Amino acid sequence: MNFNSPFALPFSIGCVVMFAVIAYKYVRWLYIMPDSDKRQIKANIFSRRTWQAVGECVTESLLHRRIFRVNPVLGYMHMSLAFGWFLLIATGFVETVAYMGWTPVPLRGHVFFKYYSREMPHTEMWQMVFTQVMDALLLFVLSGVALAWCKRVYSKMMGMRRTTRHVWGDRIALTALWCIFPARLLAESTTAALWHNGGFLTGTVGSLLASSLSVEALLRMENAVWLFYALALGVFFCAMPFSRYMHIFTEVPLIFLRRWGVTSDDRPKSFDHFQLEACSRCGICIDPCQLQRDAGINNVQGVYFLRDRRYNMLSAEVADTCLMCGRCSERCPVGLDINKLRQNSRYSLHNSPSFRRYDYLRGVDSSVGSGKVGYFAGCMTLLSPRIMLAMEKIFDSAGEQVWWADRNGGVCCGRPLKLAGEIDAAREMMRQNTALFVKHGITTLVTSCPICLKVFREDYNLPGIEILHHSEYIARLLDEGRLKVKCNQTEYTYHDPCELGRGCGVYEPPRQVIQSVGQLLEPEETRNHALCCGSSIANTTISDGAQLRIAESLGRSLEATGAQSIVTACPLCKKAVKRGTKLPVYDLAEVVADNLTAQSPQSE
Amino acid sequence: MIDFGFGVNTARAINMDTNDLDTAREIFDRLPDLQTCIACGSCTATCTAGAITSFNFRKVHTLVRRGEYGEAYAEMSKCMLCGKCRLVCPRGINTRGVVMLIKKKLGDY
Amino acid sequence: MKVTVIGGGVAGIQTALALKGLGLKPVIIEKEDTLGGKLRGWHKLFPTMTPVGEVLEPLLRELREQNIPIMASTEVLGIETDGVITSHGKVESRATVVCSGFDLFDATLKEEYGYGIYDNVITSADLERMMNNGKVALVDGTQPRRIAFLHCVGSRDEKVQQRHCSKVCCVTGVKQAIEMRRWFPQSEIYNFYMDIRMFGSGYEEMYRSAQQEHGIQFIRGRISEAAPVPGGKVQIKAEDTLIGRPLKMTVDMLILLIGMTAGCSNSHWAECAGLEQSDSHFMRPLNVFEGNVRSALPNVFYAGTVTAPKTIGESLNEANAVAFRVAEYLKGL
Amino acid sequence: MQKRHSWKEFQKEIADDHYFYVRSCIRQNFFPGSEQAFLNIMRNDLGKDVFEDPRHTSCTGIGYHSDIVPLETIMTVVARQFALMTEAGYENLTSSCITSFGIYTEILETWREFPETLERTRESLYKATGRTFEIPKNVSHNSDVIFHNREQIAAQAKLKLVNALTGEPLRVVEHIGCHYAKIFPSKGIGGSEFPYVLAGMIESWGGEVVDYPERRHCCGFGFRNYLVQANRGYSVANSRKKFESMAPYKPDFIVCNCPGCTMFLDKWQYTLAEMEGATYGADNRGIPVLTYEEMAGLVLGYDPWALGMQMHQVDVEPLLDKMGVDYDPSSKYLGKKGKFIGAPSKAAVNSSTADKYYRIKR
Repeated sequence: MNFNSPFALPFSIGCVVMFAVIAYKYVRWLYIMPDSDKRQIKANIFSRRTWQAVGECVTESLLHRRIFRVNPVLGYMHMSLAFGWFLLIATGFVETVAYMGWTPVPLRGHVFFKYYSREMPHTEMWQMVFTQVMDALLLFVLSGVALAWCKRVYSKMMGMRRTTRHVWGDRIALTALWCIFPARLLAESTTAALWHNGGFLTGTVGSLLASSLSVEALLRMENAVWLFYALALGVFFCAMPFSRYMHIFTEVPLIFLRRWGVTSDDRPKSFDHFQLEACSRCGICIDPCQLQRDAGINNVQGVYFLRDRRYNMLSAEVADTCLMCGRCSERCPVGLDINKLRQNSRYSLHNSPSFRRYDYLRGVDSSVGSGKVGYFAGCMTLLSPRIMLAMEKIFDSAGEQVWWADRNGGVCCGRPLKLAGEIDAAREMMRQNTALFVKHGITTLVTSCPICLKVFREDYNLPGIEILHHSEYIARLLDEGRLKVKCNQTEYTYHDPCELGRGCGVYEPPRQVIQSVGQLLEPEETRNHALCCGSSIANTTISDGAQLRIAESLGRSLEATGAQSIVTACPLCKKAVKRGTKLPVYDLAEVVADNLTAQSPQSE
Repeated sequence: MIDFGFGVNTARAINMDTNDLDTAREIFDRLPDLQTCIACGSCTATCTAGAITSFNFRKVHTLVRRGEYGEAYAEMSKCMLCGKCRLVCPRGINTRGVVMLIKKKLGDY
Repeated sequence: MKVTVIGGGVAGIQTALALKGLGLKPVIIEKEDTLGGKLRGWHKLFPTMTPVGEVLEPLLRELREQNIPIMASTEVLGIETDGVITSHGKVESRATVVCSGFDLFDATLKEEYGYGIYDNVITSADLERMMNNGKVALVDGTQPRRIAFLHCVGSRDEKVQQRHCSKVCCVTGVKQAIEMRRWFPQSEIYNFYMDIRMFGSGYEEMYRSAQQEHGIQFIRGRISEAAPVPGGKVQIKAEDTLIGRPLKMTVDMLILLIGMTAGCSNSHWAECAGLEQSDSHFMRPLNVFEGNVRSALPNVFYAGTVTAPKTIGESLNEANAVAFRVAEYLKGL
Repeated sequence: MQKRHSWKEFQKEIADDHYFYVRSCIRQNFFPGSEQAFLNIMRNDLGKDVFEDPRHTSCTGIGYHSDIVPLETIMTVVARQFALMTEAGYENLTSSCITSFGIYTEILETWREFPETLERTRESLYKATGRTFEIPKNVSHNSDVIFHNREQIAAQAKLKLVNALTGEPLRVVEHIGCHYAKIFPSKGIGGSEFPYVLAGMIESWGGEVVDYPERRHCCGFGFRNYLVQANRGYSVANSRKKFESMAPYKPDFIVCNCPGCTMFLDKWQYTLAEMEGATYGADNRGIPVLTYEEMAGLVLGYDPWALGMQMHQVDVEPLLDKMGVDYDPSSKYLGKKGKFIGAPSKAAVNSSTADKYYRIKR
């Protein structure tokens, strides 16, 4: 069979460009990977994790299970395009093999098989089946394309209030993509019209064409539409490695690398490229973003941040304007660690080696008391003396000997600097605090600030010291019977602090504690989907007004539960939420301290 | 040049005619809230770093606004970015943003 | 019953209207040939930027409609129990309300600021006049690029025997700075102040918007001296007291926010009627509480800035209050 | 632009004739020609009686302001000067020095406020020297006397403070000296804010006074600041502040009231040129600094070298040329009887073409 028809040339060029660029990128990224990551891959490549990765590739890259969870129609749209196209290629390959046997067929032979096989008889039963199956698959994909068109016009249909605003490169690729399958339908239908074959779709459209056009016209048209089809494919392939469609392939290595234990880090590294280019710019991250929802900031969301960083046009403003609440990552269908990437972008933008910057910290120790349990209030708690007093009451009641690390002022935990990208400076604070904790010989470190908690757990090396948030600590005291509280009928609602919930995965202990003193009412968006208070320490750019609007929006959602008071477990959240609601706002410790029963047993 | 055994003292006056005010202008174009400072000193009073060292946020940003950039970068670098000042500011100034911006704009100084 | 109202500024006009409303027969004696007082020289009023006409015109219209007799270009020579002696003869009346107002501080007394010596040093009153004339510019007709306002000129200053705070200059400075920003969007505007006293409703908000939206820079420190530099500019020196270092800058235009001083006729009232002046030379009311519009004499009353610096709204309030007190007094006779 | 007139509110009485003359330590060393010029002008041009007693001493003001001479001592020294005056039968003291003028004024005020100090001083002086004294009727500074006679000088003027080529008035920076009127404003013509003693001379003789922002600023002498070497940077910095402020007005020369100011405004220009490479006059040279006697002398047609103007650090020739003074450049460094008195090395602040800037060997 002669596969040298000129119309296929754009397709062939596109294929060469696409595969060459992708191969270059992947090889380069793997080559520059740090040795630690390479060792990680070697250690895990022959393990169960590889098979889990294969499974994830099927469920996510092809079936888009996670998007189905966001919205079924949106899920179907993505699945029909991805899985449908995959099946078209796979079935087309099998069909070619069935027709031609195991002879070497160029790629274009598979893709344009309907054209090359137009003179072959299609009479056998299995041939008819192939034709019908291929038509069905084409219809499947076309249904996805139609939904994509609808989404552009009316995105709410798929549960998205906002869709991504695309750059020009993406628009070219998108236009080409939208043309591919209608072009294929038209091309195959024209051939079917001329040769009187085709399945239920192409055959029907073909006979419609045959009835309205002369044979000569059809003959002229046939070459043109196949060329159009090949052009659409060629343009798409050329644009693909440079556009958002790079995610089609990149998601696969990403899944494998991630399963093998490779992650992004505080400082940028090679793996970041896989994350950046695996973003499909679906825009699912836009809706959960409260900066968009309440503060009207529209150019900083995950999708725009990743895009800007990928194309080296990331501005400090985009990198810095984010609450890092993590709500977007919770919804991301590709599971990208957007916060980590943003933080290491900030590192590139802001980190300045510290040298003697924090010399003044050396030897600072204004701690008081002594005990195996250390309490680190954190800067923000120092501005909320009620929390301090409540903790004191709780410690007293439980008979705990406590070393107060920073009751008279201390050194910041370092997380704010780390979140701002100033890793080296943050390390200075960490060194200072670590030395302080070790010096006083504590075995348990309790903090009431989730910001501190996260950095203690993530970045501090404190062997032999158990790090607890006060919610966990209080829950434990209650469990052990060292604290006795009276339960009343007060209805509380709980606001999950970002750093505590999504940040440290502590969802249950605060709830247990609240339920031991009263009733708990959950707001609509809660746990890993909980709203941010807006005053996040990770943000250095938004105005006071924007913070207030976010807090008010959160306040409304908490008030909607009908609860009498709001409880949270973060001093910063407490202050922020207070600005957005008329309900009383308490820290968890206050609620417990207020409900302690006098005769609580002293632990022996 | 001859060494007479003494140097000429530099003028202490803030000279608004010769100071380069462009950087200052860029800073409050980005964060106009900074202009609303009424010098109450809450930020400095609550400052975590200020409790340990002589860092005075109010004074440093006022100097920067007058085009006095010397030392400003080094001084601002003492900030731990903990954010207490932002919570106490009666004018709602994004103090942490001011710190980051001043460090960014004056990194070369 | 006849009541004499001395002075035809806002306080005097409103006093006359209020007296008329209570069924009395006021007569206004004004030394100038037109009514309206200082208000006629202003452009827009703080903090709402209300054009002066919107306040003054209705008052004058009402005065005409009520047919209240007005003796213009008439000097008051003496106040007696049964009337007022004027340059045009005696006016019989049972009570007298003194609404003779204040004088603007003479900025030439603060010679170190160069008012009347350097071309582009003007007062806040000059600026109002310029704005009323629709042309604000330097003497050579060009636009100022750097403008400084100096608060407390002739207020809180022992050196010129003005110990009191003139109350309205702070907010006037803020108002005029905003107006200058509108005239010259590209200019740099600095306000040098000792304290910013934003006591009235909406003043603080105006101050904040001047800082935030209009980019007016406020420097805490009093200008000590001004000196001319080539090109018609003025170099000013002050201390930035928040930093604790001296500061100097060259400005194209220096605007002195002049304060209110006691009216020049006050000493005349003291002499001819035996009324009392306070240390600041404003007339001393009976007391500053329920007797704040009464004098030590039962038939002589005060309203407006004759007793202390006041805003227009406060003067209008006192005018209404004094009418009530006068009616009360006359009823008791 | 309006002129300031408030100086007229600050007037003082200046004796008309019969002066007892006391000299200045600094001027005798650095500008000896000026003191001689004063005597010549007074005696020869104005026909006044000026008496000088060679036994009179330093007022010890420099020591007093440097905390070396105690108040009682300086009072007694001053009392001795008055005693010499009393003995000579004079009542009007005129001082060549601003510091001395300030000292005399301050001590007279002290005696007036605290009469017991006067009595103690009379006692001390009598014990030490056997002399007695009367309080002078009038104390003036030499510049007050010249100011007093400025119109007569103007009437006798051979030259005016005018650019001979263009006819434009010369632009003159005047510097009063802190101790002239800042201690007792009423004792200075025009007071401390708007001193007029030099400005009056300049205006009468055809020049134009430059009103520049740092006009009232101290020259930086400050006694202790200069006397301790390590502190001199503070002294220079004050002069520099003035130079930077006046330079934009392109003054033709500076005229000073006070010996210290004349010296420092003149010599610090050299120092600044050497330390910082900064010059403030035309053509990257210095600004000539004159005493008021030199200014009066030039107006009256005196020979600049007879006035002692070769003693200046900043060369005065550009000013002489501008004014159209007839002088012999070659005799600059020739003293009496044509004897060479030595010439300084060339420096950046000098106007004569120098082959190269010189280096002082340390």
